[in-house]
Amino acid sequence: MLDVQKIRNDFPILGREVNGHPLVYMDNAATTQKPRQVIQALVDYYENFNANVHRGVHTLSMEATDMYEDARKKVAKFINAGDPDTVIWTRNASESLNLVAYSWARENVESGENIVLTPMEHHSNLVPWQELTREKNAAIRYIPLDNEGVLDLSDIDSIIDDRTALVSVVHMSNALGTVNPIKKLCDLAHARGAKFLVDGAQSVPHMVVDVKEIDCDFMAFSGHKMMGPTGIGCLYAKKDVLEGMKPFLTGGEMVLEVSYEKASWADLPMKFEAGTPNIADAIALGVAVDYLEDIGMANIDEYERDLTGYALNKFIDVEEEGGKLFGPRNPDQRGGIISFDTPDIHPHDLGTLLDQMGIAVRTGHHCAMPLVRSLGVAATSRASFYVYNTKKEVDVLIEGILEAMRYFRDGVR
Amino acid sequence: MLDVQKIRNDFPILGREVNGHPLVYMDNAATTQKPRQVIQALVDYYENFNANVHRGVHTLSMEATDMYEDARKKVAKFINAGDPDTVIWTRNASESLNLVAYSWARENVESGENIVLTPMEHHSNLVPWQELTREKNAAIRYIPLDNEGVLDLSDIDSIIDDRTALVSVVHMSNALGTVNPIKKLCDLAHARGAKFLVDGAQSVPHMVVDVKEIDCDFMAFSGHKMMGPTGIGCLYAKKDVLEGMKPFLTGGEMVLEVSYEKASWADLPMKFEAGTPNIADAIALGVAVDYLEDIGMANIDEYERDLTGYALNKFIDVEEEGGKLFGPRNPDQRGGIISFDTPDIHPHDLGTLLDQMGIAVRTGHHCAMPLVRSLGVAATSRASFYVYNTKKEVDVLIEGILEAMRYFRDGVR
Amino acid sequence: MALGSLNDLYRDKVILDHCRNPRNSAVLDLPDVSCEAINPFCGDEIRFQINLDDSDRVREVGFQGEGCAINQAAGSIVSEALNGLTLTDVLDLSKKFSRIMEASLPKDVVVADKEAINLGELSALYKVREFPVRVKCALLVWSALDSGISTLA
Amino acid sequence: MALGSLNDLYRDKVILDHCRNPRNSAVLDLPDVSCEAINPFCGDEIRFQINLDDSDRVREVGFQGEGCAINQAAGSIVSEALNGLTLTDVLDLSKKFSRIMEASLPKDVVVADKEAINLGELSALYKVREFPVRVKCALLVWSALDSGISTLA
Ligand SMILES: Cc1ncc(COP(=O)(O)O)c(C=O)c1O
Ligand SMILES: Cc1ncc(COP(=O)(O)O)c(C=O)c1O
Repeated sequence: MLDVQKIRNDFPILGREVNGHPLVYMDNAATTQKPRQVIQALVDYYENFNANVHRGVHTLSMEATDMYEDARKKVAKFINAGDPDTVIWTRNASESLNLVAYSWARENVESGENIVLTPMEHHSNLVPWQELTREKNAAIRYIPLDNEGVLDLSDIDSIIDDRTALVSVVHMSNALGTVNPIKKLCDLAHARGAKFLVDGAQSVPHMVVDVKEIDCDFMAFSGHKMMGPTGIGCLYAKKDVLEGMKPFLTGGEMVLEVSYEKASWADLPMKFEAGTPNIADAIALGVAVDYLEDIGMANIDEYERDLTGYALNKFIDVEEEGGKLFGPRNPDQRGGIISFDTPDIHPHDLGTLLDQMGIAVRTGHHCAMPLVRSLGVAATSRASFYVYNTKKEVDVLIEGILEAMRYFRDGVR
Repeated sequence: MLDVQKIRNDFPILGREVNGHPLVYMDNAATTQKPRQVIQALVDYYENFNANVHRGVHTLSMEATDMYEDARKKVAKFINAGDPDTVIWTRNASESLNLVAYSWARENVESGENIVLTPMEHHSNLVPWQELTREKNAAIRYIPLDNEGVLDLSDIDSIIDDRTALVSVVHMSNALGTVNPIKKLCDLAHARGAKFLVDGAQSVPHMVVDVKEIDCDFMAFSGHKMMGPTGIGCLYAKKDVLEGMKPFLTGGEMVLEVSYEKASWADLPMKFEAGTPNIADAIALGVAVDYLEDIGMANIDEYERDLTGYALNKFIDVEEEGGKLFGPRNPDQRGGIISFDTPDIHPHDLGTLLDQMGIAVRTGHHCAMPLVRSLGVAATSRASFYVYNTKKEVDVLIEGILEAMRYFRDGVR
Repeated sequence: MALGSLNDLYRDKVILDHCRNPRNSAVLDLPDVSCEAINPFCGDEIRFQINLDDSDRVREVGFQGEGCAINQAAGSIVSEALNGLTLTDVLDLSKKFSRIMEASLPKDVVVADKEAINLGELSALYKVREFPVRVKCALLVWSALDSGISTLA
Repeated sequence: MALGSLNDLYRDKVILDHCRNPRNSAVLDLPDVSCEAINPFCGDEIRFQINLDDSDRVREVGFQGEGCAINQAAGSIVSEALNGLTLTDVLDLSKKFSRIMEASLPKDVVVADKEAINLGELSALYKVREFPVRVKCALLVWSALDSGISTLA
């Protein structure tokens, strides 16, 4: 089984105190902490290998290139992409999604067509499509939600139709925790000739994700949410799709030949990687992937499911005080994200009080503003777990919420 | 005066051996090495402060946000931008240039207008304009070069004209070392109502660059070429210009409000920063700026000029063996980049032989393919200096080139 | 327990009072000045209506808001503090308050500490400074007023 | 001095000979197969023309190239090695050569070491493996041939 204490020891920041209390970090859906192996990879790279890649005949450049391309291979293997050239480095999931909007959708979505989303999309999988559909005079359609925040597919055949160019769906909602039936939606999209995009920002870090099995055309995710550094993300896409796309950013090494009049493009993956890439962080993300695979993604999934089940049970205490949980109750339909509202105390005040106790949660709209509004609130409080969180920390969280509610009731309200 | 040995001690990688020889790193125009202060900043951040910025009420998030925004202030001060909001974080200079092409030029360049470049532009300040002008049915014009690789402005009034939308010029050429008369070109552009963009990728790291004094509308540069980490770059632009631009990447925190139908944009700088930014590397770039300012940019400039003068003198030995120097001879018109051709030995073979002696130089077209072709060669060899290089290293370089030329003559040719 | 250590922000009498009984909550019809602001990061919203008297001084204020306790208290306290001020006075007060709340250089903080004492009930909000992330909750009211008044000019 | 330690790549007799006296450098008119490749990273270029005999075997080759010594030597050596092969043989040889040059798993390297010995003059190019960055200089000729032959099919 999974030795959480051993894992925790790999994360220097978890030894930190906040406001006189041991840090209880439950803001993992925003970004995760990094094990020392990942931090050390950055140090190693800069102290021993740093050079620009792909262009040099000297030793450092060669070594840096090898390490950099090895990292790509690791990520490709991690999501079962097959060919490493189908993994494009970006800054983050948001850039990956924009890349698809600019390079694929601009050329492939036509007036009168539609793009199908869910109401629980992160702004990054929503706003690019609003811009695109406005420009193209195309439409956005939303698959409805039931009142637990689960997709209602009863009418799906009239939503995804022959004029659907793209179905783009978050795998796990960062605002509700809902896990969507990605495989099924992908099949429905393909049956209508639409492309299928998975926003894997919250799923790739927490569960076994296999792009071949899903058969998705695109998948976007971020390194910083999976123990990797900030500044590195990925776009996976099927090879023929990438080959048919025009470049996004141009310049640097993404060319084959350039004259004063025009340019032709390099092969994959470089065609989509203009300028000096984020070499160090790509390499460190490779090390994060090693770290995750050492634990085992199935083990992480199982551990977090158990922890979430425990937290949902405990949360009943908060509900008895009037607290309201968002998202599905059924642990099979959700990941380790507890998004909730507390009566009489605004999420921001709750966040400040919990922070006084060393507990880091996120409060706000979680970049899913329209969804959160549709829940009837302007903001929610959200605790999100990773494999280094413990049941003891869940206890501290629940106690903290209850304490803050009491404190506020006695005082402000 | 500047204590180079002390500076060298701050760069762990400079203690490394390559192929049994002390590393002589002269590939600084591709990317520079990092002082331990910068590396340590990454470690500190990840071990103590790591959190997502801007969105959290908890302590880590607050601290991370402060550090991240402080770094922006440092960079703004470094280039004398005034308002920190005019500094946009990007991945690298290439992304900065593409941002201008997508968000400003797409909306502002019209059919029949022209964009003025120089023939020595890096692909990143060339290909985006080729794409844009093709799309807009606009033209690219090139300011001619004299045979030393210096801009010939004799006919400039017919090149920059009333139909010029943008003049975009590299401050220091990475392929020739030429330093262009940016201020003068900026005035000429503005006199014709054109916007002016400076590609500062090679100048900002090596000399005092003051965007207010230049009065440029845009400036692009990369952190990794100025002792900062890979994965972080900047776009400076005048505030009113940025305010008039539409966003580039969308999603994440770059919005003010989002409904299911549409979005409105956040204020600067966030309007241009979609998704989780490269927090750690931005902070570390701030530390690199501290480091550079501690030495003093004027001191760095002076030191490198002296070193380059020394190298140009020494290079006469290579010229006597038939070597050919590209770019201006006059040290006042160039920076610390020695780009050259050697008879009988191809740059790649030279690069391999120098690497055997521990000397890292770059060989190829330096992402300025049309320029290098116009020099009558397919590739050049390029040694590029930074403040940690020494005259002794220059001696090793020149000896190495001569040795390689002799070796090759006796052998292959 | 844990919250024993909490700074007394949420226990401050003035803040407590304004949170429990927000002042001037009625919406004014056809006001001379009307303005609003939202903080997209937290969804806080604030709306003001202002009526002026013959000498162009604030005579009547309406304030409605949604959001955290600090935002609510700030709106209510400010709605009272505006009374009798000219619109120029309001802008000046806004500048002063922001400066005080955002002072960061040690010497500026010393000045801010002093100035904060003389702000009447507004002083209570000065405690928010100890929670820098929340300062914007106390400033949202002012950005509403700033934008509303400057569109008039 | 320093280069004393250099691996004998640039001193190899076969490579030296082909660099100094490139074979088959004449351009063939109206060839049965014509192809080229460039390596954008270094500007190296390679062009081949091939004529076949009645039984579709390589009868005559033209090779011209620009670039580094390795690229030049490879072009010249390969221009001779093609003689008498069918186009399918050429593709097979190309595959085999790339596999040998790019072997990286230890067990594959052992096999490659063995196979390399039996490649005639091509074996000389195997030394390039010690400079991994330069391997593509030795492979450019093959990508020219691969692309030229596969467009025929
Ligand atoms: C003059 C110039 N412009 C632009 C760039 C592009 O910089 P980056 O690769 O960091 O995007 C470079 C660096 O190679 C350069 O030298
Ligand atoms: C579901 C989802 N999609 C996309 C994103 C955007 O990720 P990033 O901010 O790394 O671009 C996030 C993270 O906030 C997310 O949770």
